[in-house]
Formats: sequence, structure tokens, C-alpha cells
Amino acid sequence: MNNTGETDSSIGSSEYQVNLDVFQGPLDLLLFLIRKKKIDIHDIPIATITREYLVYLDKKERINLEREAEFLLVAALLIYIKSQMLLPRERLLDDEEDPRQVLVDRLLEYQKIKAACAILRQKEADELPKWKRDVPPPHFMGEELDLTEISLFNLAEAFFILMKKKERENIQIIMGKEYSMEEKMNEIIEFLKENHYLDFTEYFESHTTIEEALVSFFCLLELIKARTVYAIQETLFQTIKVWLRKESRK
Amino acid sequence: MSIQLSNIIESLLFVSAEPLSTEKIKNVLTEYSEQEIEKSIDLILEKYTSHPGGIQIIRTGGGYLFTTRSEHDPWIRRLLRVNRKNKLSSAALETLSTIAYHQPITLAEISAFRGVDATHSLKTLLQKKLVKIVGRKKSPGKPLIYRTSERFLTYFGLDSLKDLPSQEEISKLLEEESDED
Amino acid sequence: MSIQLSNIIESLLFVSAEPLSTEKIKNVLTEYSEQEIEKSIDLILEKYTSHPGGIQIIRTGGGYLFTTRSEHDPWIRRLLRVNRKNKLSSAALETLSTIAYHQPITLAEISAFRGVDATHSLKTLLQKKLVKIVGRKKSPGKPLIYRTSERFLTYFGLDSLKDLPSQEEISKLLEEESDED
Repeated sequence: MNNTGETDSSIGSSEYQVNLDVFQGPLDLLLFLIRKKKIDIHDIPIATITREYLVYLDKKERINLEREAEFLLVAALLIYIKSQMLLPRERLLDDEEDPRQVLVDRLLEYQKIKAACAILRQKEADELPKWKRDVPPPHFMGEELDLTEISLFNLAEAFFILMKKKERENIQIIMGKEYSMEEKMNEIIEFLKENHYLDFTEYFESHTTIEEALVSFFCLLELIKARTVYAIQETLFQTIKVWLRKESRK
Repeated sequence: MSIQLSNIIESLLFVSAEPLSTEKIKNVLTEYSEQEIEKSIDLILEKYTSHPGGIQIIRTGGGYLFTTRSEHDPWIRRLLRVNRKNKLSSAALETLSTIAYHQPITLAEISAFRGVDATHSLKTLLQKKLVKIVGRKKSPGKPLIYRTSERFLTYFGLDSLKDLPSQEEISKLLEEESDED
Repeated sequence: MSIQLSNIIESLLFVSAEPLSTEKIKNVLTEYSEQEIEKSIDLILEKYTSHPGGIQIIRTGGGYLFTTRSEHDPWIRRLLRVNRKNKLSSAALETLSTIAYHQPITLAEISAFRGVDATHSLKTLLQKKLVKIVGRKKSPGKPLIYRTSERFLTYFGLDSLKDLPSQEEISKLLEEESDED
């Protein structure tokens, strides 16, 4: 795979003064960069776009852990694709895909959703000023006023709201446990040494508290940054898997 | 000008759940003179009396109100009945959810959990066959025990009761405070 | 005869808070033939288009619904003391659009499409009843699956899901956007 079209054009710093918060997520940012650079979405110069993307992440000022993490995951994906493309192809399989394909498919689909949003936004604006009657005419009011459309969500919601009401009667304060980053990082590495890889979703679902999950998440990002581990999402709907790099596996 | 104004007033009458007084209309339409407003109200009333259709404006409770004509009542009642078929009141919904998550359960237990008497909504649920009686509890008074029915599962597209949203799933959705809307 | 019938239908439309489909009208007015009913519906629609007033009948969500005209919005908001109607947040709209095009869909799938966790906006959409849970996926973990609701259609003034922005509309928009650069 030859990366034609890659240039070392200067990475403008002044043009990226926009806050990261204006983007709906990493894909939104990627699409923005692609349009900005007038890049053909079907033939993305991965090295350039990765560099642009990372420069952009460096620009951020405030850190919002939850959102940052999602941006960093895509950074990891970009770096992974780049490394795949730099790899000398010893055995070319017939059905071997362009490593960029996964990303391109995601971007195309996301682009479509974004465009649909723009159209729906207009429709929303058209509909909002039309007022509907939300009450039956007074003549029939006695009959049955509190009608609710019922869905599984409503059902569960009704129950858990009831539960919360009850809970409030005897409030408990749950003290946050302290989690050390170092401990967690070692725990993750130990886990990886034992288990070959770590399934992102499963791993986080196994956490009992949000704090613990967040600390782990942050640790994982640190480990990715330190190049101790790497994260891959193989295809669109597969969960992200984290692997220990060979050099760290000792 | 006054045609436009009468249309505004018509739309105000339409969205108003209570009789709308001339005073109130004047308070809202501050950019129009009292005379203009009174004239336009007359225009609207005239429109509905000279061309009687399915709806009318009546003078009641010190104001004007859109209602249907009483001769259409039989059909309206029929429609409301048909519409009601697929719906549950919020009281019935609360009772149903209590049964779903706490079955088998007695009426007294449901009422205790909800903090209000559940007799009426339980009756509704039995009629709709979303709930069934499965026996009597071996306790003083031998109260009836209730469970959700097969139909309950079909209604919600569930294979089994195990598939009900778990506490974790729902509280995840409920607990965070909404900061984006 | 048909004038009388159209009045009945007008009153049914008036009391219905949700779009009323031709089917439903036929179910209620069993003593009239389908042709009579269809003709009368046309008559009513014609009445409101030829004499535009403060209210109108729109086609949405597979049926007909009375609403006010958009141009009267400022006065209605004054009457009801509503500053502005809340639009969906960008995140919620993106999630909603993902669900609309890929339903039935799970939370994990929505998040994958968007590249960000969609839990929060999904909650907003469930509470606004624009989205509903329709069961569980028969796959490991049995995640809940979601669909857009009836209200989703009415919210955007769509008659059915077929009226979602088409591939052509989307491509056209994308071309226009790239021309701008």
C-alpha cells in the first residue's frame, strides 16, 4: 500500500482554535479534518490525518475524561491503521482488505447520519411552531385523563421511580473507595498477562462502582499512551480489545 | 388586518384548555386595540355559527371554548373507547410494574408498595389479561396471589420474565441528571 | 348525508390528541361505507385548505391531526407563557437519527455508529417518548433493543418511516456542502 498524497505540509496551529466540545465525537472531528484538507474520504492519507488529529487533541484545554477517552480510542485506531500500512506485506492474501476500510465505512455511515440530522433539524423547526391539543375537550374530561402510552421503558421506569421513593425513606451514604492508579495499572497488566487480551466492554461492566470503572479507564489510556498496551476494534460492532505489547510481556 | 387577527384568536382558543376570556385575549394581544379584538372575536363566533361543522365555540365560565357538538357524542365515545384499548393509566402502569418485579404478590403487598390502594388498577389489569390469579397465599385471610400473564410477555416482546429491564439497566438511564436538554 | 358525516369526522379529529388514521376512523364509524368515509375526509381537508383560518389539519404519523398554523406561534407562546420550545440537543438528534435508520438497534450499536457513548441521549429520547424499547436481542448479553416511536413521526412531521430523508436527499446535501468548501 503506497501512501501517495501524503505531504509534510505544515500543520496549521492557528486554524484549530475551535473547542473540542463543538464536536459530537471523534468521528465528527475526523470528518471535519477530512473536509478541511479536501481529502477524498475513500482514499485517506492516514499519516497526515493521524498527525492532524493528534495535533488537534493536543490543543484541547480542559479535560473531560469521558469524552477525551473516546477521542483517544480513535487516535489509537488511527495509529494502528497507520502501523498496518507501514508494515511490509510479506504474504498478501487475496481477500486482504485495505486496513483503512473499517474507518472509511464508519466515516461514510456517520457522514450520512450527520446529513440526515441536518435535514431532520429543519423539519423539527417546521413542526415546533405547530401546536397540538394535548388535552381532551372539557366535555369528556371526566372519562379518563391520565392516559399514558405504555412501553417496556415506562414499565421499568415506573417501578424504579417507586423504588427510589422508598429508598429516600432510608438514605444511605456510600463512601467512595480510593483507587490507586498504580495499583490499577498493575492489575490491568497482570490481567493481560494471564488472559491474553481484555474485552473492553466486559472489563468495565465487571466494575462495581463508576469511580472504579473510571480509574481503570484512565489507567488503560495511560497504558496506551505509554505504548505498553494497544487497543483494537476489529470490525464495527465488535467490542474493543486491548492487548499487551510483546515487549511488555515479560 | 382583522381577518389575520381573528385567525390568531382562533388558534389561541384551540390550544386553550380552559375558557378563554376576552380580558385574557386582550392581555395577550397587546399590540391590538380592544375594539379590534372584540370585532375579531365576533368574526370568529360568526364563522362557526354560520357554517356549523364538527366543532363549535361556546360561551362558558366567563370565556370562549372550542368543543364538539353534542350530537356527535356517540361517535366520540366510541373513538375514545377504541383509543383506550392500547393504553393504561399511570396508576395501572405502576401496579403492573410492581407485580412484574415482585411476583408472586398479593393485593395488600401491591398497595403497601405503592402507598395507595391498588384494587381498581388491579381490576383493570385483570380485565386486560395482563395479570392473572395463580392461587391463594397460605397466610391469614388467604389472600389471592397475582402474577403477570403470558400476554404480558407478548405485549412487551419478552421471551421470559428474566428479560425485564434490570435495575442496573434502568437506573443507568434514570440516574444521571439531564444536562443537555 | 356526507356533510353530516364529515362533521362527525371533524369532531373525531378534534378530540384526538394523536394522528387519526383513516383505518381508525373506519373502525369507529362502522355504519358508513369506506367510500363515504374517504370522501368525507377529503371534504374536511378541502374545507381547511380552501379557507385557511387559525387551525389546520396536517398529515403526519400515518393519520390526520389538528394543529395551529406556525405563523401564530408567537401569540400562543405568549398565552401559554412558554419562552421557546426546546429543540433536541445535537447529541440526542444524532442518536435519534442513528436509531431511525438502523432500527431495531442496541445501545452498543448506536454508540459504535456515533463513536461516543449514547447512554445519556438515549435516556433523553426515552423520556421524551421519541424512542421505545421493543425487546431484547437474541445475542450474548441479551441487550435491549430500541425503535423510534409513533411520536417520533409526529415530532418531525413525517407520515411514516419511509419519509425519512432519503439517500438522494442526503447525497445532494453532502454535495452542496463539499461545494461550499
